[in-house]
Parts: sequence; structure tokens; C-alpha cells
Amino acid sequence: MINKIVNSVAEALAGVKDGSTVLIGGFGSVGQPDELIEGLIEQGATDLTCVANNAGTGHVGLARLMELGRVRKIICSFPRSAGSVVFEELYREGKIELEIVPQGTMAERMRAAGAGIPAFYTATSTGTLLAKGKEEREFNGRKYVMEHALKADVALIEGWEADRWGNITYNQSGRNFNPVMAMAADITIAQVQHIRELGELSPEMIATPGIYVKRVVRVDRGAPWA
Amino acid sequence: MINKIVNSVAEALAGVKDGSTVLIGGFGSVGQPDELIEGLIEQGATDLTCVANNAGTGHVGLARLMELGRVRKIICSFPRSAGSVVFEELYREGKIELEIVPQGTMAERMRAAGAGIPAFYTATSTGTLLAKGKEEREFNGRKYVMEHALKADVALIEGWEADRWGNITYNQSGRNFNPVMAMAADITIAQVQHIRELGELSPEMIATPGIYVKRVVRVDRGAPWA
Amino acid sequence: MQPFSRAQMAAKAAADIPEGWVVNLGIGIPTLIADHVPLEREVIFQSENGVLGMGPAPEKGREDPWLINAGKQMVTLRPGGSFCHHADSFAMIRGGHIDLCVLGGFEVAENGDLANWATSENDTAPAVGGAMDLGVGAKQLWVVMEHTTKDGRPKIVERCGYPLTAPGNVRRVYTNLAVLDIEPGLGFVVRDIAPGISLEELQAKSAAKLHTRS
Amino acid sequence: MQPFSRAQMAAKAAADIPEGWVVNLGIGIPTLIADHVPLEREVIFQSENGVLGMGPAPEKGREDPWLINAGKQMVTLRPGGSFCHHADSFAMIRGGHIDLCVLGGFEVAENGDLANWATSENDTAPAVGGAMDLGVGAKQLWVVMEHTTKDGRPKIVERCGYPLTAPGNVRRVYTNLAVLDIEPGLGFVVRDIAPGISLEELQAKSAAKLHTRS
Repeated sequence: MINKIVNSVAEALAGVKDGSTVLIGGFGSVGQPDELIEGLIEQGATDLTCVANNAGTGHVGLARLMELGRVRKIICSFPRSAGSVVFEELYREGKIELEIVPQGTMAERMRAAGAGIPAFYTATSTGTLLAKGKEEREFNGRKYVMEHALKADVALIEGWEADRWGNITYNQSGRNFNPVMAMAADITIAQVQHIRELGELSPEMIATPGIYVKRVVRVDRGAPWA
Repeated sequence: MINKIVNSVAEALAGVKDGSTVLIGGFGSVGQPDELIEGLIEQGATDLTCVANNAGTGHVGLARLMELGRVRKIICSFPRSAGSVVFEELYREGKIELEIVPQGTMAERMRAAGAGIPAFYTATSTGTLLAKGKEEREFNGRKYVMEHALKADVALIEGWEADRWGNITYNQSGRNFNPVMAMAADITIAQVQHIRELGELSPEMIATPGIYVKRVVRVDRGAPWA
Repeated sequence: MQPFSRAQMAAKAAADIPEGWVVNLGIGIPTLIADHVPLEREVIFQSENGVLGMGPAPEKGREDPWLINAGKQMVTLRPGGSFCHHADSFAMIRGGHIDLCVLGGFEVAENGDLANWATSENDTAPAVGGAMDLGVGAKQLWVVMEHTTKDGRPKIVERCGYPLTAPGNVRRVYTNLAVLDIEPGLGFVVRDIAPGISLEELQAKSAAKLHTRS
Repeated sequence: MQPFSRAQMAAKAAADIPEGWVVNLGIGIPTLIADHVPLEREVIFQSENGVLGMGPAPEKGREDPWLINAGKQMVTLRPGGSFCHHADSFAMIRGGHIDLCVLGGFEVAENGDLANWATSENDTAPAVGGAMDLGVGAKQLWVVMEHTTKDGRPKIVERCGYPLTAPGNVRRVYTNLAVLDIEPGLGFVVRDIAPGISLEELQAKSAAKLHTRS
């Protein structure tokens, strides 16, 4: 019997290695796997490359992980926001590496990794600072830059419901980066609020099929602090 | 008020121009827009490039369109099947052009067209006859070929339910190429079996949002003749 | 001189959006535009975090924290709305399926260039978000911004001095002093002007030639 | 000499699939494999037309024409199954998420090359379907086929003479005479042999060196 459900956050995060690239789902706090990030802090892996839309806020979650010196590099689209104090300081002091990626390019690079596409072309960022050092090419008279797949060792995602095969549904805008990140990592770990019996989830509504999911853990999160 | 629902197949197909590239959804007869293909035969556009998984069977639908000399070129993954008699004859006589594309590459090329990606790399077909003339490139020691987006003027698709915004759901394996083709054409025309009130379709289950759909027509098709 | 208020700028942009368009609104003043489009004129608002068909802000007590827009504000979903993931959402944006994107701006140039993400080449950690994707992917861009900076420097320019977000895609600018079209090959054309401002005053506050329709 | 029947070949392959694997079955004998995997050993069968988690053939009277496999036969969906569109389905295949694909074959070479889509370079309209995507995308390929052609020509070869489907990805071959592993750098290794056939006879019907485990 396939059973991807584990009993604790610690069990879900077992084996994450130093030096890993870790994808972290969510947009704002919606769909953000807070408990798994806390679990990663506990788990201890260091020298991480983290991929998330933001560079953390306050002193919790991803920001805390950075503050503890466990993040070597962050890949994101929007590093500076109101509460990104930890990132700001580490960055100023040269203690963290940053790769800025347009949000759509970031999503597409992960989708490409999941879909077996090593590289693709996009018009996004052509003629801007972010195209520097990127290969440029013209198709039908328009300029594009080449972008590479962004593959990861681990993805931490938040879903709404899951079953023991690892099938996942999302709640409204909680979907965001999560299904894309689930495709792009060797080990995708999902936290969800509800465990359902196999067959309870509509086969038309499963947004992340279990094929992309390694472990599922149920947490009592409640609503995101939006 | 947005209302993409039209009253007849003829109205749905109005304005398809000679020389168009036309995507035709379906896999086998499931999700195949039979009534729209009949409508296209009636409508009269000629010199078409048709993109479909197969090259038609028997003397109906796509095969009939070819038999009438209206198809200049067919792009497909599986031209020869038991009943592809019309294609076989036209092809032998040099009266139709053929581009064979691996099925996954075909789907991805249309998805790329819909997503603003002019070209991408894939390992599929490397080292085979189908890689001939294609640009080859190595990434991380593995060989890939470059494939171009496959954009179209018109897509004919079959859905299960639709609302007046053009949102579409599918019935089981009726999904197949339809959502991908819907993204890749300037004018996407959908036939469906059920019209629903706006808001009746679950926002989590809409597989083709109305943004990709221009016209919807309801038909009494019944089950596909599988 | 009676400059347009932020609400007036938003209302003016809202009035110009035809029914049936799919529109992405940037953070800041652009977000206000949705409030000025009556529900019966069906405009489909898209948010890059995978929401298509956003409705007005939720009534008090009916907020749903699982449903937010790109600015992380709680929103509602209209009947007919739907959800998708980030790659599918940006496929809509980058694939040319969004009729209009309205963004804020640091500078807009007469060739349609937009700068709105970094104020200096030396800023090594600027936040780009989805601006570059929207900048090149939307069928057209409108920009809503103050006509000048706080210290009076023109934001309407011949060529952007700040790093570009996207080249050549801005078609209209709503400022507190005027509404300007950008006509390819010509440049800024005055479409509307705030009460009590002369064309000469407007030109003086702009660093690019303003044309008028004759 | 008692060659394996088609059902036996399918059963042998089925017996070798561990629980939890995601498996795509090609048209022909490979399709039969699913019938030989007991439901309680949970193997997830994928079909490239967007079906994940296929179950057995439907009972008579309970067929659903909207639910077919890649061979266009009606199938069922297991609890836990799901649907997706073609690009998402091939993302699974091409992205390396399918543990195993079992295909039919014209020729298999000792370097793991597979030819199964065209019998000649001059065949200008061969049907490739999803074979090339599966050939390079699945983590490994197994091939189920007759050991020789109808006129007795070996299909187990040093190098494929027919046009390739995919290079170097076949790991095991089930024929009516034997089960052969392909070990990278070594070649064919006999894993099982049909009753009443000697290794010498098997070698005589093969055009590549057969190794034995010592």
C-alpha cells in the first residue's frame, strides 16, 4: 500500500542535506508552508540555496533560517518588502548571495525543470539589467533571452487536502507556486490541513498529482495570517 | 455583459480564413470536436494547415476535410492508423504535406505558443530521424534539440461544460489536447454538451479559463464513439 | 490649478477600460482602478498569483484570508472567476492574453519605455516581482503615476534614465496633471489635462515634447 | 521447447514491477501487463492522454467512453486517480517522473537502444506517437516483444538497423524465449529462459552476445 503520509513535521523533513536547493511555496503568507519551514530550522540542514518569491519578513520562517546563517543564497523575485529586515542586513554585509528573477521567469524555470526542458526563451527582461550575461536570440524579429531550468533537491509546499497517494488540492489563491515547485524537486514535502481517504478528492480537481509528492504531513495551521 | 455563447455551429466558425492553421483537439474520438469539424467543412475555408494527433480515419471529419482537398499540410504524431485511408492516398500522391512531431513535443510546442515561449529544448527525438535539421545543443552533458512554438489561427476544441465567459471543464480523458490548444490559437472555438450559469462551475475545476476562449456552442453529441 | 486626486486618476483609467477586457492591475494607485469599474461592465481582473476574475474588496466580516491579490490584500472572486498556479498564470501574462496591464512608474519615455523597478544601476537588490513579465507580456501598458517626483523632477521623459522594466509597451499615462497617449513614432499626445493647468505649464513639468491632437 | 505465451510474457513483466512505481504501458502486449498486477500491489499506471491511476478494464455494462487509454481502449480510474491535459501529462513523462515505461519493439540493441517506430529510413510517414517522449523521459524502459521476426530474423541485436526511437534507455527485454537484462557497458545478460531452450539455442536466435550471471 502506498502511503506517503508521515506522522510529524520532523519525519517529513528527515534527510534534507547540507547544500540543498530548497523551494519554498506560497505567495505572501497564503500557501506558505510555515510549519515545514520551522521544521527545516529544527532539522539543521545548512548552506542552503532557497527559492521563494520573497526573501522573508520579520524574524520568523525563512527570515529566521537566514538569520541563523543557514542560507547561502536566495533566488527570488521580490527581495525587498516592508519587513525584510534580516535579508537587508545580511545582504548589506555580504553574507548572503542574491539572484533576482522576474516572477514569471522564476515560475517558468521551475515548470521547465519539472517538464524535462533544460532551457527556453522568453521576452521577459530583454533590454534590462536582468538580461546581463544572458544569451540573447531573435525569433521572428523579436528579442528573447535564454533561461535555464531551475531544479531543486527539496520543495516545501502547502496544500489544502491530501490523500495517501500524495494527491493534493489547494484552497483558492493558496495554489500559486506550490504545484510548480512540486514538479521541480527530487523530494517534495507537503503540509496540508486535511487528510482525505483515497478516492475522496475529485480526479478533475487534483492540482498536484501524487506523482510529484514524496511525503505529506497534516498540520493545524488554520488561516494564513494574511 | 460578456457572452461568448453563440447559437449555431455556423456562427461559431464564421470568419475562418483560407490559409489558416487550425488546431483540432481530441485523442481518439474522446474530446474531439466532431460538430465543429463538420462546421468547418461547411464553412469552406481551404488551404489549411491542420494540427491534430491523428490524420483522420474513414471518410468523415478531418479525413473528409482532407478528401475535399482543403488541407495543405497536416502536423501530427500518429498519421497512420487502421482507418487513415484518405491520408494514405493523398500522401502517396504527394497531395498533402506531412510534419511528424512526437506527441509530447507537439503538446509542448503549443503550450509554449500559449505561454509566450518562442522556442525550448527537449531530449525527445535526439539521435533519431526526427532530429534531422534541428538545432542540437548540450546542457549538463546531455543532448537536446531545439523546438519552436506552434502557434495557430484557430483552435477547435471540445469541452464538457461552459459558461458565458467561456470557462470550460472537461470530462475525464476528454481533456487531453484541448486546454493546450485553447492557449495556442488566436481564435479558440469550443463545442460543449452543457451550458452552465456563470458561477456554477467550480473555480478550482475550470481547466480552460475563458481568457483562452472566443466562442462557445452547445451541441448534442452524446458519448464519443470510442 | 486642481490636480487630479489619486481616486480621480484611478476613475479616469477605469472609465477607459472597455467591457470584456482582461486586466492586470499593479500595486498602488492601479489597484484602486477596480473600485471604479462598475460590476455590470464586466472587466476580468487578473492577479499574477493565480486569480482570474477578481471582484471588489470583501465586506467586513466576510474576508477570506485564502483569497488575496498581488498586493497581498484580501479580495473576492466574481462568479465566473477561477484559480490557477503561477506558471499557468504567467502563461496568460507572457503569452499575450492580458489585454491591459496598469502599473505605477518612476519614468515613462516617449518611445513607450517604462522604468518602475530600480532607481539606480547600483541598486543591487531591487525588487522586480512580476513587473517585467507584465511589461512585455500584456498587449498594452498604461501607467498611473504622479507627473513629477516629490522634488519636482519630470517623470515624463524623452528616454528613461532609470533602469528599464520593459521597452516600448506603454500606450497611455494617467498623472495627477494630465492623461497622455503615446503614439508610436510620434510620442506623447495630450488626451486630457487637469482643470486650471495650461498646456505650457504641463509642458514645463515634462521632459519630453507633448503633442496635441489637431 | 515451450516459448512463453503473450500472457506469460506480460505476467513475468508484471511480477517484476514493485509497488509504488508509476508505469506507462505501450500499445500491444505491454497493455496486458496491467491485468497481471494485483490491485492490492499498488502500481500507478499512467496513460499519455492525461490519465494517472488507471484501473482494470471496465465490467460489461459499466464502460465509460470518456475514459480511454493510449490504445483507445476503455479503462477505469482507481480511487486516487486523476486527470490532466496533454502538456501536463508529457511533463510527467519528459520530466523523468515515470519510473518505468514498457514498450513493444522492432529491435533492441546491447547498448540499450530501441527501434520501434519505423522500419526504414525511406518510410516517410511513420507514426511516432509518444514513443520518443517515453523513450527518453521514463527512468527506464523495458521492452516486451517476440525474440525474432516472423521470418526468424533476430530482434536482439548489437546495433539497431532500424531508425532509433530512443538511445540507450532499455534495461530489460521480455521475449517469448527469454528475459534479458541490459547492463550498461556489458550488454545482454540472461535473466530467465523459456522451458526446453538451451542457452546455445537462445544465442543462435540472437544477433548480440548473451552473457550469463556467474
